[in-house]
Amino acid sequence: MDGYSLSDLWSILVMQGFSGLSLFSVLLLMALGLAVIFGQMGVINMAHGEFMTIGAYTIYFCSKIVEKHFPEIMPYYFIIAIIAAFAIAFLIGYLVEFLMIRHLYRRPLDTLLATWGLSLIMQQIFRSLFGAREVSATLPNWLMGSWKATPDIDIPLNGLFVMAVSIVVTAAVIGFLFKSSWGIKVRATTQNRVMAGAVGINTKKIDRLTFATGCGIAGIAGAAFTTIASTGPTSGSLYIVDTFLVVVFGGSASLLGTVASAFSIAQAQSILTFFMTNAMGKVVTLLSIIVILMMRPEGLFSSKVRK
Amino acid sequence: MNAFYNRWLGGKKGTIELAILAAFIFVVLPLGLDVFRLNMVGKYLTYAFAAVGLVMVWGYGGVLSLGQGVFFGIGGYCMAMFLKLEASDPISTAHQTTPGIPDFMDWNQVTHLPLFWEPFHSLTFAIVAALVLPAAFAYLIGAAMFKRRVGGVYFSIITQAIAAILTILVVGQQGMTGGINGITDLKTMHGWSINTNSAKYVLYYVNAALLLGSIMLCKYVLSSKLGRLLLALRDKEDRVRFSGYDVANFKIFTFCLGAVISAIGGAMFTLQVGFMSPSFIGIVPSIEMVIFAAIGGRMSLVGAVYGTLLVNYGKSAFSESFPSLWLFLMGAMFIGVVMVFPNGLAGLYETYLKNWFEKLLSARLSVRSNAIRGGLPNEQ
Amino acid sequence: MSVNKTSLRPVVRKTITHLAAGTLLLAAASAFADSFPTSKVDTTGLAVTDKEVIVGQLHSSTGTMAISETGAIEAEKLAISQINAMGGILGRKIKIIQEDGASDWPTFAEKAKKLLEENHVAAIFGCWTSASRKAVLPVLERDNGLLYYPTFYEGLEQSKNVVYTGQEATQQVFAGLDWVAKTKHAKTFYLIGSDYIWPRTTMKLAREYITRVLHGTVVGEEYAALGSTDFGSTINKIRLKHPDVIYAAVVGGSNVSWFKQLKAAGINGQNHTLLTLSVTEDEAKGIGGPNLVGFYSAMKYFQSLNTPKNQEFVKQFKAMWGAGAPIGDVTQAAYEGPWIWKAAVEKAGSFDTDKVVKAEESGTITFDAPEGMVYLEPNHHLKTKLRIGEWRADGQADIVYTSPYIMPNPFPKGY
Amino acid sequence: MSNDFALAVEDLTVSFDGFKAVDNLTLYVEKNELRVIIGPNGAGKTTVLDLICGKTKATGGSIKFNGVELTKFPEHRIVQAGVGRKFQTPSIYENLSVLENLEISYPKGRSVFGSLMFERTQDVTDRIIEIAEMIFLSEYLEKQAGLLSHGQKQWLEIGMLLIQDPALLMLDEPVAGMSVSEREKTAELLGRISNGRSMIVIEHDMEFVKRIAHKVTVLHQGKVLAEGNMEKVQHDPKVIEVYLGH
Repeated sequence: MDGYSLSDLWSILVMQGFSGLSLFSVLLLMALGLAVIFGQMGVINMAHGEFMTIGAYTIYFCSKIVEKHFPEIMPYYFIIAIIAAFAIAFLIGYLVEFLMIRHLYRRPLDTLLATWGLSLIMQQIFRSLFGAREVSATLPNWLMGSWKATPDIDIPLNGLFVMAVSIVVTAAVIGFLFKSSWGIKVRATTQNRVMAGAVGINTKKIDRLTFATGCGIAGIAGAAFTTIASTGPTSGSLYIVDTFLVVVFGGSASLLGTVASAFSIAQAQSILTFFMTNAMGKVVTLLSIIVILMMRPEGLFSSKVRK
Repeated sequence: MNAFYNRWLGGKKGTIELAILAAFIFVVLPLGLDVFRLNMVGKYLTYAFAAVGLVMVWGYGGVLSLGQGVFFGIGGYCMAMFLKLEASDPISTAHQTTPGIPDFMDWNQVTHLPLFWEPFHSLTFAIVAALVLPAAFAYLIGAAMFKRRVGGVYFSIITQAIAAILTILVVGQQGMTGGINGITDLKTMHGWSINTNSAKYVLYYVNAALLLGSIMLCKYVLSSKLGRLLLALRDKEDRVRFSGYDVANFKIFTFCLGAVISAIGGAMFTLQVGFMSPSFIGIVPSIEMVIFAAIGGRMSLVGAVYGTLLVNYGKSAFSESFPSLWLFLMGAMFIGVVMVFPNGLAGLYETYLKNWFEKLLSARLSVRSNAIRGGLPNEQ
Repeated sequence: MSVNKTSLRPVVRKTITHLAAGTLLLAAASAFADSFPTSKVDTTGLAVTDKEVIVGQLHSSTGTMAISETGAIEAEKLAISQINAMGGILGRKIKIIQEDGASDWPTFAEKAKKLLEENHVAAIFGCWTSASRKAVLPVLERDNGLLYYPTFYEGLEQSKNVVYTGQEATQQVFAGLDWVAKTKHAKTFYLIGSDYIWPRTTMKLAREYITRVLHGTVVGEEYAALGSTDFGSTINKIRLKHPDVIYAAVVGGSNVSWFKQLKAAGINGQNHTLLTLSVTEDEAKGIGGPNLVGFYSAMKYFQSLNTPKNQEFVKQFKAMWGAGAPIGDVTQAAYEGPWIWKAAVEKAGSFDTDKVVKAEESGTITFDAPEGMVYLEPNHHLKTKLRIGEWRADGQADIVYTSPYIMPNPFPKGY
Repeated sequence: MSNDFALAVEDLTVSFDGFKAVDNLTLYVEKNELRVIIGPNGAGKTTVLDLICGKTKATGGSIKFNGVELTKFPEHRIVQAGVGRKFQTPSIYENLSVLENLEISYPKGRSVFGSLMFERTQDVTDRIIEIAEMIFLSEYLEKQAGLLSHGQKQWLEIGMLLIQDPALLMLDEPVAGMSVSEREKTAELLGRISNGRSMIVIEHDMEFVKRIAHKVTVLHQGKVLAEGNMEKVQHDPKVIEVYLGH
């Protein structure tokens, strides 16, 4: 790379590092909800992307209302809207678990098909409600633009924001799962459903809450994504393969694995796309994941258990 | 003769099933439809290959492949490459910068026919490749996964990811593959135009015959000990393994068989539709193939054909009048086949129509004794 | 486009029972039809009766492309309803059979076949992506149908069965590059597009033109997978190269991410020159005006075009489809389709494909479109102008440059 | 020296995340011997069978069967080498008939293409009938296996192993869930089939063990606690302590 000054290279290195980190937080945020649902419950939720879309549309909807009726709270609405995104996705997830998922436990392949059907239905609902065109929420100014760390280094604010959200959500999930009584019950139910039931845990309720929480997290992810991507009826489906690969690559039952896998995939992809074309970078990344998974099907992090 | 009757046709029940299906696609449809609609049915029947393949892989093999479109696509592309080369003779491509290469290559500044295209000048090679490549690719995936006992949802997710990767690859390498447009404007096969009405009829019948042949091949496989082993595998995999069988090999075989059958469908698709594009490789077509098989009944080979026809007919009818309702219906079908009628059309037939139908048949066929009993019990 | 003089003559014989004022026009129309008997205007078994002519409309109303094709569907319907209100074509009202291509190429081919072989439509207005057009093309040529295709596209095609109302690549590329080289004194260019035939061809032309004609340098050329939403690495590469101009043709959902991430990376209209070929008012709505401010688009049409003809068109379009509907380049080009067809049919005095094509190739078909006068050249493309629009925060563009008329040249030599 | 034994297990160890389920185990089974392994729950009995038949891969040590090292073999090769194993809960194909269950277990046509070409010849049928008689199921050949009684299922699984004529037969709790008369018949069956082959049986029922065992091995915490004839083992103080301790 001759012809470039050292400071040029340095600032590119910093910004490239940041763009890897930012992709990492995106992947992590997407995968977190799925990791909870797939990892803890063994349920394949192909409609995960659509729950993200719910979150994104919530932001869009809130931004329209705020823009029209309460322009004075424009700078702050985003925080409230994220909470709303969680709540709505959570509620719908709760409903979906009640109507559909609970009949399909222990039939993972069937859940996969049924939730795919659900995702088609949800996409059409979005299309009927919001139209086929892609929409963009009006974002508060503090979310747009960049922070000039040095004259040569611009750090995108939305990237920082997504990173912050994913750190908070990850911390919250880990905290809940390992510290709260709900988390203990969830883990107990995962490890031994019958026994958990026998000691008085309402496993049905736990399942429903876990599923709904996973969906809620997807809602937050979708909400955060409105800062970097667009929202359309089918935008959620773009992410589903990546998301599943992150979870499976990490070892399905391990949250730490999900974090590690999101990190390695993001860095690999970010670096490869810098040196190759965009498409080839992506192909090489995905292909390496598949090859590694074929050699180590249980994922990066998993423990040997006596059967 | 008896062995043929019992194993390739599937005994009395199987023969009747096949005869009805054959009558339907060989006689009823061509008589009842004009050439345009018949060509459409012919296209749907190529999807039925993939559905039949999935009945073997998913219904009997117990592994759900979400990448069936990959094999359909490989078969289709092999055929398309041959046809494209024939359509790109130096005279009709004289206006190009480099005459004699496919038009999309010219558009992408490719000046030499890529090496892997060369052998596709030969139809024999194209047909062999259309069968061998999918088998080899399926073997590679199958060996890597089944030997390491990857199954269930992992297999599904990984095959889905493979479908995604291949799509990105084909779209990304458009100088060699035609990219998102695919390989279009295919005209003749050894000088025989594939676009005339008479060609449509010929291709329709060839396609239908190949489909029936594939179903019979599957029946033969299922009636063998291998078929019973597949059932045994779904029940107690460990027992089969500890009875001295290399379980992975049987799954690989089934996966390869399903892949080859899908690829035949893909090749026939290219011939009947006149082009091939990456939109058949990807995630969505692959999972739609699953719904064809599921609607037909995931354990029913002939059901897969009816399922494919029904879903596609519905898609075509609905998208003309209520395009927005179609996705709801499609979604409802996915949910319905797992929650309400898991055995699809075949299951509905078994529960509601079978008794009535058998009465009707036994009245007609009472002359024939059912002396064939005592061979292999063919109930599944 | 004036109503024929003869149509004002009171005609009694056939319409003696129709006395209501509204039927007058109809009466006039059928009189017009009398001078063009069906047996004469349709010798190939098209769906033409004394009162009616059926056309097909073939776009995606479902699937990923529905986002883009909605505007075209609406514009074609508007044009057809206006033509009908004026008495139709050769005295016949236009009836539409609308089919959904569902963003799926074989479905396009299948539906085109259905329209031509079952419905015997006289013309088809439709397709958006090149892939769908490529899929439909063999069907059109075999069944000798007519297609009016609205999208700006890569060129390299000229079928006698298609009229291309959008610009082919040379029309969109060269004048825009000239403008940016001159006004921005640009010497270095970074090219980025989505990975498919249109951006690839466009960039190929651009690269040649930049190096050979403008004596500039292409410092980077990159293609993003369709649908990809991560442009972090690309943007960093752009920073490293400091190009004078970022020349972009990113489409679909990627487009939104691309502009949002540019803005977030501190690249905006004040500190960089970005010229895009793939942002119309339709896309601007999805991307969000504030993310585009100060960037440039090269198009033949912008909604903000300040002519009475266009203002009238915008008004009518909004009246029919709602005030929120944006009108982009392709929407306007789609609007031209039915009108060009009308002009060609009337010149031919027949709906027969061969005669219409002959009329189209005569080089005399023109239309006073919202974008201004357009001329149908014998090579089936329109002679039009190119405009450069600078985006405002409200999702509209200020037209900062209008080129002279540019001849369409779908097969440019030496590129 | 281990060549003299049918089965020589030496220094066998397996650990799951640090927990040693089988710890430096050494065990020799002679030709024609019927060995019974007993021990409290969690002693590692089933794990030992899993290790021998390849279901679990050993962390260390060796398993030699007629002089052939088994630890590196995949499961089906171990079976083909002549090791048959019955699982604790009857493991049969519930949806197939008794006849088909036995047929699948018949040691011919084990490759993919072999199984495609496999024909039910007279030899096969004769062999199936012979085995069915031996396991008291000759009247149920056409019956769906899932409909058999629990005891009959246990017999069927033994039959499925017998049809392969293994040189080493390993049975995990063969009489669990059987009625008294079924136990009688089973004991008699085991006596008959142990002729000409080595057997390892895991069993809890001491009366039954006494009836069939040539030699008994007691496992505790993955190690051999005692070994010898039933009489000797029953009076071993270590064994008594372990059993009382539980």
